[in-house]
Order: sequence, then structure tokens, then C-alpha cells
Amino acid sequence: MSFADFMLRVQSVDTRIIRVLVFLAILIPLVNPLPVPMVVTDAPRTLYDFIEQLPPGSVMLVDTNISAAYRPTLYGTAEAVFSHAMRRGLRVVLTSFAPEGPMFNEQMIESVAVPAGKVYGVDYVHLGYRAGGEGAVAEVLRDFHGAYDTDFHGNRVADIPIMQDVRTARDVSLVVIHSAGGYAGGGWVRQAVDPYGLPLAVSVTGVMAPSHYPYTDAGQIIALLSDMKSGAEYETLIQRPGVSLAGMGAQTFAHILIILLIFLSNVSYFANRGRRAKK
Amino acid sequence: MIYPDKYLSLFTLLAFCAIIYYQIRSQQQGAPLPWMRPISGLSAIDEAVGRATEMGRPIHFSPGVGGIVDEEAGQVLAGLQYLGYLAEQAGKYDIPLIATMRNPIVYTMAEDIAKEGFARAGAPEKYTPETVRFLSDAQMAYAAGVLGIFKREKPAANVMIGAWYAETMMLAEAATNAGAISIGGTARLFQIPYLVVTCDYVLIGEEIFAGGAYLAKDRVQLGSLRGQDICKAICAVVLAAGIVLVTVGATGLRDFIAQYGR
Amino acid sequence: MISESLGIWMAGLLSIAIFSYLLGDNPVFKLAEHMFVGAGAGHAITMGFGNIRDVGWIPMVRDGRITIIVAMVAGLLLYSRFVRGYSWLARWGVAVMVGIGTGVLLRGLPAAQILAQIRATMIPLNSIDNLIIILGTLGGISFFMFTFKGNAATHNLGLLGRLAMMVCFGAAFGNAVFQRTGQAAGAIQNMLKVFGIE
Amino acid sequence: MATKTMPSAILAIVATVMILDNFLNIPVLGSLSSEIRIWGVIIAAFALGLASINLARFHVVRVARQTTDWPYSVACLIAMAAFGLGGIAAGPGNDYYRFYFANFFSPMAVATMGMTIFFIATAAFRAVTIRSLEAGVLLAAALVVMLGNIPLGDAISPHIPDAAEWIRRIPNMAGQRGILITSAIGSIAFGLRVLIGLERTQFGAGAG
Repeated sequence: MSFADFMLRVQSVDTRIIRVLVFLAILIPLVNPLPVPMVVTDAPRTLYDFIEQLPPGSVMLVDTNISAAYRPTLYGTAEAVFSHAMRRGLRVVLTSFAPEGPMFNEQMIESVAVPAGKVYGVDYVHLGYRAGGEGAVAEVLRDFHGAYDTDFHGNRVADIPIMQDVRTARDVSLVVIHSAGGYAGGGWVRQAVDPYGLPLAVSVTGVMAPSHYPYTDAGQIIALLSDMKSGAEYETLIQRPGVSLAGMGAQTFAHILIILLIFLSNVSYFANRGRRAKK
Repeated sequence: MIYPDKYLSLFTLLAFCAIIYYQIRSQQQGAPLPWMRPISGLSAIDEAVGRATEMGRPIHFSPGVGGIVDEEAGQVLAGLQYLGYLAEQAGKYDIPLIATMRNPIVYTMAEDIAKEGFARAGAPEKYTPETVRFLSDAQMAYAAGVLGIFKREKPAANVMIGAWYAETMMLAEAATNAGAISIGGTARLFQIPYLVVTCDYVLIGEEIFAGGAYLAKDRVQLGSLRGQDICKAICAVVLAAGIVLVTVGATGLRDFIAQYGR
Repeated sequence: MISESLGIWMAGLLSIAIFSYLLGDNPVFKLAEHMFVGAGAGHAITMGFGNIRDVGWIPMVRDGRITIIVAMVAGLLLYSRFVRGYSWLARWGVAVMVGIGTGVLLRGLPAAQILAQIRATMIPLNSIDNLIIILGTLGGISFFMFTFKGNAATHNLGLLGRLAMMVCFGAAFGNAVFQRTGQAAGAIQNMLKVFGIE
Repeated sequence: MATKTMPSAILAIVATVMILDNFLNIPVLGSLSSEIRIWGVIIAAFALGLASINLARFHVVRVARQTTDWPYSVACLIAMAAFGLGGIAAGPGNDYYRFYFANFFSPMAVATMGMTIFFIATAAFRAVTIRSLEAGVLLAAALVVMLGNIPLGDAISPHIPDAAEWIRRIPNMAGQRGILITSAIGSIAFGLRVLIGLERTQFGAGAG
């Protein structure tokens, strides 16, 4: 059997075998996370340094606008940044302007704040979901106590210790948003940066990132994180491997496999080119 | 009364419409037919019909998952004109046609268009309630439904021209895996690459709108196409002028567009 | 009855059922697919009903917004297709919808897709990067000329435009691999939860 | 007469109001166009019902005729009834409804979406070859961007992520703009033909 014939055989392999290979390439790194060496780029570094220089007790406001389909893309970043803020002794106010968001806030509390022994209402609070998109953002920033009667668990906001110091946007030192769609960074620039001059960091999907370039170029967003890659870099910075690094392992394997498939397909194509021309 | 920052947009709209309308009129009044660059994706539609006839297997058609009340409406409507053509061919050559729909309003339109197409071929009885199928309003449920149809009804050809979203790659490749030839087309930028990689033939961007002129060869469409080309030439000339001006440091034209073209 | 573990099991098993398509059509996928399509349609009915009630019926009856009657009638007329001889009435509602779409595209595209893109390309010819953007854009326009024969220069320009498009498609394909792997990882994580792996 | 003229007239009036509202600062146009959008929401909701009838009829017929795979049609109808009737009775905010939406419906959507990468892989194996200069350019751009997205690219050469970023910002832009400008013109021409009644696909050519 000639090489060309062999390649033809390879290329006519059952597509199911390729699918199984892809499945394994993604599955194995998720089950057995491997250390993926990440090179930390500017955006995660900037946010990291910003949080590092904030005095303990400063208030960080978080908007978690993640939906189930974008969990692998954005959740890792959210958890890493929250974990860093907790470690630095910042006080964190969790909000959401998307109905599915609170679920992820609760998950962050469960896996970061609770094990770290942080106290609910003192070190952090979860205010829950407000409908109304960008308009609701504006309202909350103007008057937290007016926009939220109770927190996510039904406690009166007026009775929560941390909220005694958080009344308007002026009491916030940093805003971090995680957005899988909707008004995203633009909305927060209009509502938090333009009127109040708050520092804003944005984490979005890879598809949404380019539409935020104008804001980063203009300095309105201090750090633009995109996709699980930024999350993996942040996890590297805080030395706390999480879902993003596991995801990047899957990414690496899947990419190598697909590049290999493209390579094989081209070898086969060129090995058989003469033959095809004869036909 | 006119928003000042929209002067230029309104002018552009009116000027382009006037040019296109004028060209349509002059074609209707018998102006010489313009030369036309061939579009390979379009001749492929007849190839698809031929293949389905030979194999006695169905053709699958979809105008994509986009809606009818936003800027993509044009792409969906343009896609539906291929459904009309396919229904006519299906009636003529007795091929089963399966058209799947995601948007309910598009579905009601597609039913009319398909019925009409079969009627034009003189075979209205070949249209059945199973020809145009509404699958689901939910994008991924729609996609899963189409995957099932590919496996079970094994179409000989898959024509997917319209407003496509994230399911593009999956459907085009699944059709190929199921043994169909695929003809794709969309003007949704981020979906074109998937079609280019997987489909046998592709209509890129404006080609989906031009297709009607090629298929029907009617003078309205030809005139329109001529008018569109003139509009494109104007854009190119204005763009070139702007580049020259900006290069020599005169930003007036660019600022003018920025100020009045919102 | 609503328990977290029930949710995890349901989500995981259904994800596996959908993925089973990758090994070929099979009864498990068929069942999941049919339930998925049915659930999607059912959810749409729920949402549609809510819209008719909240956007139509309540404002009309409670707030006395009589103009809404127009839409309610046009919506009901869609069902005239089931009445022999009156099916043409269904087109009135469709006409409103197509009218909205046509209006939106005609009013939006000149500014958003033509003027904005032209303005963004009006950049000085002072770097290789800018030259690439300019030639690629003009080339793209030239490629989409259907009825002008042009000359060698425009032909070559069109070819350049096509090459630029291919780079654009290649980049999008490359990014898609990243994005889609992430989504697959999400689905696989749903499956892993069944086995207690997070 | 009324079968064709009325829809065309309605279409033209609605479209004209939408267009004028965008350009003219006349309050009555603004309220009219937002009213029309509300009509759109309501009509679309009625259309959903119509489309669901089509789906239900399709599967009821299969069950009645006991065609191959008819039991699956039963499953489809049950799911449809559960989500449709349950949702209407309890409302989409109901805890049970949300539970089943989040754990029954959403995971299948995530899984279906998640299958795409497998089709990308088979397409890569089957069709991404250097058949021509154009295909080669596409492949090269794809490879650089793919490598730039993973740490491996950086390990091979720190220039690869930079090159990927350059491709995204420069030639990618160049390729997009031509498509955006020309397809907008094609779309406008199509819209114009629909508006003035020269394009009849929307109601079925020559129907009525």
C-alpha cells in the first residue's frame, strides 16, 4: 500500500472516531486539570495591581451577568477576582442585572467566601437581581438603599452592616462586571464612569471584546478581560487554579488535536493530488 | 424637524433608493440587459435539484433563524425567494421538499410561498402540511430538530440561505455528514466562515440578495442589481476621496460624515 | 420534590442524551430531541401567552388603550388560514411585521453599515496597516460588483478584497475553535456533575 | 383587490412610519412607531400559537397514523403540553417552571450548542485544505489565531499572540468592511422593492 493509499484510508476514517477523540481531548483535562503555563497579559495584571493597591475595607461592586451557557467562559474570572478581593480584605457588594446572575453569585460565595471564613453582611453582601438593564444600574448607583429594600436572602438592606457605608456610587472604589451580553461595558461606562468617575473593570466573552476596544482606548475601562483565557491568567496571578485553568487545559488539547487534523487532511490532499488530476 | 445629526443618513437612503428605483424603471422600459458576473453558488441550486431528482431524496431548505422585525429582515426575506424557486422545481420534478422554520411569522410566510411555488409548477397537490415545518422558537431546539431530520430523512441537498446564527457550522457539517450537498448563504458576517469551510457552494454577503436576479432574470431584479452596483461605485469613490483628503491632512469630509451620518 | 440532585441528574443525563447524536442517530437522542423541541415550543407558548396578556390584554382592558385592538385583531386574523376562503386575511398581520422589519432595515443600515464603515476607513495612507485596510475594503466593494465588467485593475483589486475576506474568515474560524471548545466544556461539566466531578 | 392591495398598503404605511420616526423629530411619529412595535410583539405572540399548532398537528398525525417513530412524537407532545399548559397555568416565574427550565430545557440547549466543536473538527479534517491560494490564506490565518489563543502559541514564539492580534485588528477589519457595506446596499435595495411592492415573496408571488 502506497503512502497516498494509506492517507486515503486515514481520511475515510469513521467521523465518529474523530468525535470521540475531540470528546476525550476536552474531557480528560477537565477531570484531571493539568498545570497550563499561562503568560499573564496586561489586562489581568492591571486589575490585579489595582486591587493590590486598594486599602483593605474599600468597597468593590460586582455585577454578575452570566447565563448558564457562558459559565465556562466567564465564571472562572468572576470567582478568581472575588477570591482576590476577599483575600485583600476588600468589602464586596454582589449584584446582578440578569435573572440568572444571582445563581453564580451564590456559587462564588459558597466556594470562596464561606471556606475563607468571611462574614456575610460585614465582609460581603449579595443584593440579588434587579430588572431593567441599564436603567436599573443607574438607579442602584444613585441610591443603593432606594433600589434595594432587601438583599437576596430577604434581609433588610438598612440592617446590613456593610450597607451603612454603601449608599451611593461615591462609596464604591472599584466596579467589576462580568457580562455575557446586553448593555455590558458600554452601559456601565455611561452610568458609572461618565457621571461618577468610578474605576471599571470588564470581563466579557471573546466575541464581545472587540466592541469594548473604544472604551479601553479612551481609558474609560481600566482592564478588559476576555473569555476564559483572562480568567486562567488571573488564576495564575493569585495562584489559585480554578475552572478557567482547567478549561485552558481542554482548550490546549482541543486546539492541538484540530491543528493535527488539519495537518493530516492536507498531507492526504497533497499525497493524492496527482491522482485526482488524472481522474 | 429632521434630526441634524441624521441629515446625511437620510440623504444616503433617499439617494440610493432613487438610483435603484431609476434603474429598475429603465430596465422595465426595455433598457439593454446588463452583463452579469456568474455566481457559482447559484448554478449549484439547479445542481441540487438535479441531484435530488436522481436520488429520489428530499431537499432541505431553511431561511435561517433570524427574525423579521430587525435589520436582518432583508436576509430572511431574500432567503425565502429561494424557497419559492425550490418549491417550483420540486413541483416540476416531483421532489419532496422539507422547509424548516424557527420564526413563527417567517413560518406563516413560508407556507404561502411554498404553496405558491408548487402551484406555479402546476402541482399544488404535492404541497403537504409536512412540507413547511415549524420546529421551535428556541434556537438550539430548532437546531436539534434539524439534526434529527438530516439523519432520518437523508436529504440529497441542503439549501440554507438567510440569517444564520451560532448553529450554522453544526447544521452545514451535519448535512454533509448525512450525505447531502450543501449550499449556504448569509450576510451575517461571523457565520460566513463556517459556510465557506463546510458547504459545497456559498453565497457571500450581498450575493444572497442578488440571487433573485439570476434565478428569475426578471427586469425588476436586474435593474435593482444595476442600481446597487452604482451605489457601491459611489461609496468607493467617496471613500477614495476621503482617504486622499485625510492623507493630506484635510479631515473635513470624514468629520462631516461623523457629524451628520448618525 | 425540587432538589438540587434531581436537577443535576436531569441536566447531566439529558446532556449525555443530546451528545449521543455524535455516535449516530439512536433512540436516546431521538427521545431527547423530541422532548427538547416540544419543551421549546411549550416555552414559546408560555412566553407568547404572557406577552398577549401583559402587552395586549391588560393594557387594553384595564388601561383602556384601545389602539391595541388593532394588533389583537391582526393577531387573531393570522388564524384565518384555517377558514377556507378567508385565508388571505392572515396577510394583514404578516404585513405589519414585514413592514416593521423593512422599516427598521431601511432606517438603520445607511448609518450603521454604510456611513460608519466608510468613515472608519477614511484613514491616512501612511502605514502598511492602513494600506491593507484601505485596499481590502475597496477590494471587497469591487468584488461585489455584479454588472460592471471592469478592467484588470479592478479585477486585481477584487482579488485582493477576496483575500482580505479569507483572512477575516480564517480568523473567525480560529476564534470559533476557542469559543466552541469552551461551550463543549460547559456541556461536559454538566455531565461530570452527575459523577460528582466539578 | 383587498387580498393584495391591503397588505401592501399596510406594509408600506408601517415601514414609512418606522423610517420617518428615525429621521424626523415629530413626537406623534415617535409614539406611533412605539405603538407599532407593541403591535409587533402581540402579533408575533399570536403567530407563535399558530406555529405551535403546526408542530402539534405534525406530531398528532404521526401518532394517529402510527408511522415509524411515533412514540417519540408522543414524547414531544407531552413536553409541549407540560411546558405550554404548565407555563400558562403557573406562570414562567413559578419555582417548578423555573426548575424545569433550568435543569431540563437549558442543559439540552447548552449541550446542543456544545456539539458544534465536534463538527468543526470533522470539517477541519475533511475540508480545510490548501486547495487554492484563497483556501491557503484562510488556513494560515486560522492557524495563527488558533495558536495565539492558547499558551502553546506563546511557548513556540512570543510573536504568535501578537500576530494573532494583528490579524484580528488589521486584515480582518479590511475583509469585514467590504462585506458590510455591500450587503447593506443589497439589503436596502431588497427593502425598497418590498416597500414599493415590486418584491412579492413576502405574500407568496402572485398569491390571492
